Amino acid sequence: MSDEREPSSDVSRRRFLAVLGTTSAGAVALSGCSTERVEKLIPYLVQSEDQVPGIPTWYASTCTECSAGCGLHVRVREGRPVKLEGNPEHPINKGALCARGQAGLQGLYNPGRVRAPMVKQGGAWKEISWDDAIALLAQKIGAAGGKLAVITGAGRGTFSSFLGDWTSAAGGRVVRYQPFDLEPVRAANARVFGRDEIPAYDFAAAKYIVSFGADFLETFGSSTEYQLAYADAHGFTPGREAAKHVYFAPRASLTGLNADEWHAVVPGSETSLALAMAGVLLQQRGGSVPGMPSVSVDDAAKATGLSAETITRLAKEFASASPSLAVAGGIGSQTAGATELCAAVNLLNFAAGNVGQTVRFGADLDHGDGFGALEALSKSMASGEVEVVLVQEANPVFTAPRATKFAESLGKVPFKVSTALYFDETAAASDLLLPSHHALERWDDLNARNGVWGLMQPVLTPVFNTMAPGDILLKTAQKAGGSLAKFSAASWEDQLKSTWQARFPGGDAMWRAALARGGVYQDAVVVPVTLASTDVTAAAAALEGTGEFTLLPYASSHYFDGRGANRPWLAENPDPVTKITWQSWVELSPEAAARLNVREGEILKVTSPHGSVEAAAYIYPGLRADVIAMPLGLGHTELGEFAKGRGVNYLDLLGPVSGAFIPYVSVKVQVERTPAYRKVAKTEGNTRQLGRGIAEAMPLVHAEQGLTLEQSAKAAGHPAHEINTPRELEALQGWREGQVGREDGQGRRLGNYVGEHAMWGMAVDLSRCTGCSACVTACYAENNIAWVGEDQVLRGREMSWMRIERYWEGGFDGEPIEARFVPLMCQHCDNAPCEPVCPVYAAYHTPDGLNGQVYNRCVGTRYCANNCPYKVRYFNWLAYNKKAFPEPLNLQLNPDVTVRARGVMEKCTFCVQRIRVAQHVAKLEDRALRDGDVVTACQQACPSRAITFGDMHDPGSAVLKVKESPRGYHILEEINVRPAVTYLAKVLRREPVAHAAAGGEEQH
Amino acid sequence: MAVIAQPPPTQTHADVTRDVVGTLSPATKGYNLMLAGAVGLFLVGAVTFTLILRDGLGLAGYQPPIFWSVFITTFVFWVGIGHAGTLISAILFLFRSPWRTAVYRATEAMTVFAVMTAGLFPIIHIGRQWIFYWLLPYPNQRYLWPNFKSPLVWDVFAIGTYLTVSTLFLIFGLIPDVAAVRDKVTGWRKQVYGALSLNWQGTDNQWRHYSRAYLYLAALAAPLVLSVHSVVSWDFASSLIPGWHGTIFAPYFVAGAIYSGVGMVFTLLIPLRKYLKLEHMITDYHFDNMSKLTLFTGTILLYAYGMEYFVAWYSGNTFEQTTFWRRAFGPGWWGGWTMIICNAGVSQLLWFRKIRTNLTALFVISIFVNIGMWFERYVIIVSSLSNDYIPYAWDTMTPTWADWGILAGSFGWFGMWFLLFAKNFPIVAIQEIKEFIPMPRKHTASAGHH
Amino acid sequence: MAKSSKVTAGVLASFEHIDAACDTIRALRAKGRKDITVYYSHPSHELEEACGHAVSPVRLFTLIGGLTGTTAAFSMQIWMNRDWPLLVGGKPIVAIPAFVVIGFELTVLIGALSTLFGVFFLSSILRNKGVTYDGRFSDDRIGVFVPAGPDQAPALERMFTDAGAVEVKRAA
Amino acid sequence: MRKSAWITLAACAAAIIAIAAAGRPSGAQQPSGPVGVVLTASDSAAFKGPRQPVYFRHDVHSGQYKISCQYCHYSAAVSNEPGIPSMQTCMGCHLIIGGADSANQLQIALVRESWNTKKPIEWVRVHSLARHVHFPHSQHIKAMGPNACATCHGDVSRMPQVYKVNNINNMGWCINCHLARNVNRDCTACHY
Repeated sequence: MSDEREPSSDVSRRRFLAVLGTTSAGAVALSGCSTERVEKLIPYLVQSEDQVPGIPTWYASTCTECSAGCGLHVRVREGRPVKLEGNPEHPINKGALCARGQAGLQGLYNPGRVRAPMVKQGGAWKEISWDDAIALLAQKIGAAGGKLAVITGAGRGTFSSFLGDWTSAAGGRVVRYQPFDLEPVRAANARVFGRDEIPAYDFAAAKYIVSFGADFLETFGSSTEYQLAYADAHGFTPGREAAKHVYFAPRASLTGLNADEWHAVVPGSETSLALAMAGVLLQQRGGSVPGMPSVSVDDAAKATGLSAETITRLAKEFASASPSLAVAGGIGSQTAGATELCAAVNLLNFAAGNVGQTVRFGADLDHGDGFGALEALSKSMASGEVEVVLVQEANPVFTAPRATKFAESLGKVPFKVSTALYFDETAAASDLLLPSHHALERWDDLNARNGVWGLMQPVLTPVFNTMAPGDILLKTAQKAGGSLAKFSAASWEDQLKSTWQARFPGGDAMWRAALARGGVYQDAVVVPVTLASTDVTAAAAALEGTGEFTLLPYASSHYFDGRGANRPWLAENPDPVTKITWQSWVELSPEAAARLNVREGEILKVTSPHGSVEAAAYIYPGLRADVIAMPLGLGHTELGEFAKGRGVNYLDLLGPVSGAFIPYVSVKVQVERTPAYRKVAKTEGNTRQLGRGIAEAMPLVHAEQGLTLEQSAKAAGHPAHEINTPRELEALQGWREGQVGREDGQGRRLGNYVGEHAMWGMAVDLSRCTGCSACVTACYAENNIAWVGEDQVLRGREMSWMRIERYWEGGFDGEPIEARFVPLMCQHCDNAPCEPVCPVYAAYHTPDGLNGQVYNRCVGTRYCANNCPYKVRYFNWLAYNKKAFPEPLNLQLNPDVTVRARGVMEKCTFCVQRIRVAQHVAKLEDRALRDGDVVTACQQACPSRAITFGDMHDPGSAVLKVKESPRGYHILEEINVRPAVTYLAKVLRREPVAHAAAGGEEQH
Repeated sequence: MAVIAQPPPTQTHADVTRDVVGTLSPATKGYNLMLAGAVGLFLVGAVTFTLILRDGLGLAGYQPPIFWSVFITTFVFWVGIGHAGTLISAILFLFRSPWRTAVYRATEAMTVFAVMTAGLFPIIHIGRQWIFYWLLPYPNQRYLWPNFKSPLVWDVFAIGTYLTVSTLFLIFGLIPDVAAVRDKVTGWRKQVYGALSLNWQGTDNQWRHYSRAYLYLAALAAPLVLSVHSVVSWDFASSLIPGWHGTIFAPYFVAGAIYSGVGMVFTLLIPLRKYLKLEHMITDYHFDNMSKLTLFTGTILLYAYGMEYFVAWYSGNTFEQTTFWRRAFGPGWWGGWTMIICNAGVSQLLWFRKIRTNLTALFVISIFVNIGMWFERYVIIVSSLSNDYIPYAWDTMTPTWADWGILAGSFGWFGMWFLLFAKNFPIVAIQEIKEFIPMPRKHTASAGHH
Repeated sequence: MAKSSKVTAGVLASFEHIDAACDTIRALRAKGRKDITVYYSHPSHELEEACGHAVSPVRLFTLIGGLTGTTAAFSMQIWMNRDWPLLVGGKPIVAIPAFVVIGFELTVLIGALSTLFGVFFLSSILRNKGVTYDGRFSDDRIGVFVPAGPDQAPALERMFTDAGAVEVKRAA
Repeated sequence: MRKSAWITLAACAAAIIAIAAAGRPSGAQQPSGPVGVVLTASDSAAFKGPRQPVYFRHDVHSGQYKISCQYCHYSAAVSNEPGIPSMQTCMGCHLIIGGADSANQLQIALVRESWNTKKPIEWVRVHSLARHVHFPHSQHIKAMGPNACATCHGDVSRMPQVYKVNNINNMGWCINCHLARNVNRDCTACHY
């Protein structure tokens, strides 16, 4: 599809795009006056059918940011992808997309990409032609005589199997290596059910969800899919029984913060807990699992540090809900005994009858060969059994702990080839670089699970001089000849296409349909399983070292295994839990901090038997006192300007790996204070809402009775949060019918007080929102928001139009700490305080009820921002637009949105560009706007489906229905600015803790 | 409290002219050094502003939600300074209070230059300085007009009017004195002053219209003094930010302005009078009266501060309460206390006549007043913004070199103009002093009117 | 001091004593002379009274200027707000209370400017009447000038000397 | 003397009003240009507007041969962007049409060369809208019909070389039209 779309190869594609970029109004810096300098218009040589300037073309593709294999819709304007959205037809993500997936675009346009084939000569890199590069590789492989090894990060699919054939034809072996590969889950399934696979979890059907450290909302398996289901199960829908969620782990991850109960158990003790719960469950249900090791509640209590009552209560609750779901296998609970834990949880699920219900085998979610395979290869490399190693889109040098000495073993290989997209640590260690196409530049597919085949197609001509890995292999094979000569396909595209047509019936029609839908989706056959073994060791695995703290490294929800580190969208999108950007940090519990007399930002030296790192302290209430936690993914020595030298890599603290997986929680560490200090670049000010009713919540029972917040508060005996008395409201009502009306209808016509215009409004359901921050990245991508970098974030100058506020409730004298997440964007108030104070009408009220912001009119007095009670206006203090979009990142800019220049105020516009386009389309089709024609970027991306948007004058609109919910409230209602955004109170499975008093605890 | 009677005139008209014209004698080394210093400071500011024009306001210490800080603080500070002058020259003129005569010219000059300084800030502080004129209602091809509902536009008009009127007032009062100078000096200076005197000859016809007009100008300027700082205060009061949204702001700001203005008068006049040898014209009598003015306005501030905290507590409004609790005990506590001590506190010393007549003490106090009043604005602006409705957005800030550079520049700019004026124009109003010195009479018997 | 092409012929007397000056002026006015010019260095009610002028009409300029300012301000704001009506903060398009401030400011501004204009317009500042002047009048002397041809001059000179003028000279 | 002062006063007032009036931009003026006589590329220097790498004559294509604007500017009716014709569109005709006289042949040769060498012609842009304005061509054609182009671009069918007839970056000029037709002049209709 893309090949027809190419202009001549002589005209630099990039320049061509840049020029078209300027012709399409918008995607270039806002300039105060008209543009009189000479611009060139460069036409296509051949106009492609599917590209009309000014109109986006959508291509279906598949996300490769993790092994989940979500479906993508790629928005292409003037031949360049400008936004990634979820594919609504795709069975896994159903249109949603996480922050990491959306940031794939910054992977495509990443300045850190390898731009051409290069060979290392005397330590220096030298650019060479593809022909020479291929010839060199072919010659080396020929010479290697079968002593060839391939490490690939590719997902399961046509390519990986082709790679397998290719390598074995060359006499070598392939290791398919993916970090966070859930090896324990598979091992446990293999042992207990005789199936070495990752099952499909059905969170939506579960009535009771127990997670033993599995962060299924962030990094555990197919998190977007799980989040969609979780929001349906756990979020509040009138008339639907809402599931309860309990989380057992030493640290409350984002998943833990969303749980109704988080219990900080001793690291490694989850196994006995799971077995004890299974025991109680069987007692209550009166069943039995022959041979299941029994652990008494008291032993479990001793091991976990929980009270026996709690364990019994939770076990009984779990037992009385059906179907329920227990999951384990998260990085944060991956001790050496992780397999035992997963096995125990398998037994728990089995005992509860969840297997086949909410735990379905047969799907076999994509996974690699596990770390054990890599370790084995590493050993043979060390012993010189490998002549040539080809590393393909994997970065083991970074993701394998230093103590495993992978880098050293790799160094022993005479000839190392990398087909990395980015100049990462492994690429730097290699001798020959054959840069691959990005997934959006090539033909490929991904078999994320049985039945689901995602297809990828090139949606733009390659940004750099790269090649599809498939073509690299084919060309090399044809060059090398011999046993490889049989791979004779003319191009990887042909090979893939023919493979597909062999795989699925329907020929070309099937192919076209698959391209349009993004793949072929069938339901996996659910395979019934029987209990193969019940042997589980309940005892927690021993920890190495003598330090007073257990080290708990966890997968960062933004950087994942580190591949996200060079993407400003992810670096500047605050960590959902700590709200820290750009930096690495060490989490201590308040108790530990008090004991060591550590304040936030002090640099701590963390020492394990295998090494030590230094990072700033962050005091986190969601942590056991005897544990310190650290996010993985930073501390790169390569990978590009944004990642290099930023933060520290906590894997350096881990020891050598003996088993099949990396036991992340395996060492005890010593923590020392250092005199150094580094301000933590977090975006939060005060961590408490001081009883201001910003993030409201009500007990489940009240929600079910359909009480309003006031009624609920009264019922719970809390003082209702202050609002205007009816008399005051009546008096304030004046502005609408009274004053404006008097303006001979003019005000009515201008402002949106009668139904002749749309009146845009939004609703956010806090019982669904998990705080995952996917919407934040969506907003950055859609609205050309500039990232500002660590130094500016330290000055509080981040520009995120949409921010997820996280407030702590409770946590005093023993009551549980509770997190409340509120996505805060411009509230588009009817009585907007920002409007009247602008001296030049840059901020004003549009006829369709938007709070308009006219960038080119703005002179930058910043009074609007001062007067905004929600503090959702952002100012361009410096020329962020110049800094944030270095070539080729500028190719991502959305042509429909003006890029704001220095000295200008900006804010959420309710995606006004999408509204206008929808209106234009409707007008061309001679019809009125329909509900759902306008979907804001945040709403589209939200994997919890927490956001609804629409016209409040349309009586049938979805947004009105949501707004009518009794849980609905306006933030800061008492100041009567009449926001257009309604929030639906969070629903708690217990009494909400009383609000802290004004002037209460703060963290600065 | 004890009153110092106005001293009986000891000089003749000729002495007055001689002494005042004497102040225009060629500059001394000390003067030139001070002038050089002022110009130096001004250049610091100029360079800082150039860099801000190049890179953006981000060079300053702004830290959202604190979108206004040192620049607006300094703006309000200088507007405030600009109040004593017109108050003394216009309002006291209407009240026929005799002690203004000797000092009003100096204070008026101070006013004009202070407002000239303040007038720069609306330009300096905006994000796109090069289009500041969009705030003015001028016909343009876009058909767009400014938003007259915005306090910032009120501000533009208020400051503009105040600058124009006070300048006119100064020039107008200068005309007869410049004529007097013209008739004393010789050579090219005679030509210059001759031109500046607009051909004033002091004929009966000229005096007739002149004195009337002066009265009306005073009558117009008097309410202006009160209005200008009220308008400036509404920049804050008409917002909904806790700590800004107060009904007492107008009187509170006006009192503060006069307080700071008189303070600055002390700071300027005490050295100046010594340097220009005007001790016998500007006497304890004048300082005593100005001290009483300071004491009065200072006491109003004391009340206003108290009232702010009281209202915050009494309102039961959690936002107000938090703001003021943090103003006193939060991260910016030092600013809050500096303002209370330097203004409300120090001014109370002036109950004692000994202090009112001790110029050293007055000078020291005046320095405290200047510092205190700058901090008052800093605290009102920064501490209120740093913690308003949404706790998640709360933050604090520290000024950077750019903030200090502009602040220094503003002092340099002001000092430069004032020094130049003091050396080249009669800093004491010759004609009005004479008005209070009876002319010799031939027959004392036939004095008075038939 | 300003030179002029044609100098009005007449007699210029300067006094040190204010009462002498006043008496002289009154005497001259009693004789019916209207074209006297009196020079003095500072506002003096005594002399103004002696000259016996009516109240200056400059106040009319102030009044008219002020009123013009008020109307200009309000009409400008109302018209401009209706010319391109934009809704801000749910306030009415024409919000009179918000316009009061600028209404006041322009009243004062234009009032002051026209007052000043009035002075220049009415008094003879900026224009040289071509009468004889003496630098000491701005210091400690009072001057009285009476236009007179050679025929009347001697009489006037005598009168001035008797009245106690310290200096009498003839301008021609 | 006094009279002169009064006159000055009046003059100032008049001046102020004059300035105010001047602020209002005038409407579009009609384009002018010789009707399609044979011209050589060298003549193009004589005409208004930038010289193009190829002396493409709108007056011939649009004027003489009455080719509709949207034949080449294919997306004007459906998109914000009018679209510039691909080289293929040019060749569609000029594969056959070689030009009547030497002058034309010379220019058409350039087009064919660019096609053969796959080097697109780099046209000089005539109408460049400020980047903070979003102008939906489709909406205007929808509202004013397919021949509305001349309203803003002038009558190119009479232009041997296209030049800017209206200052499209003069907002008042847009507003005049919107006022006259009493259509939306909300700021965020164009600025977002």
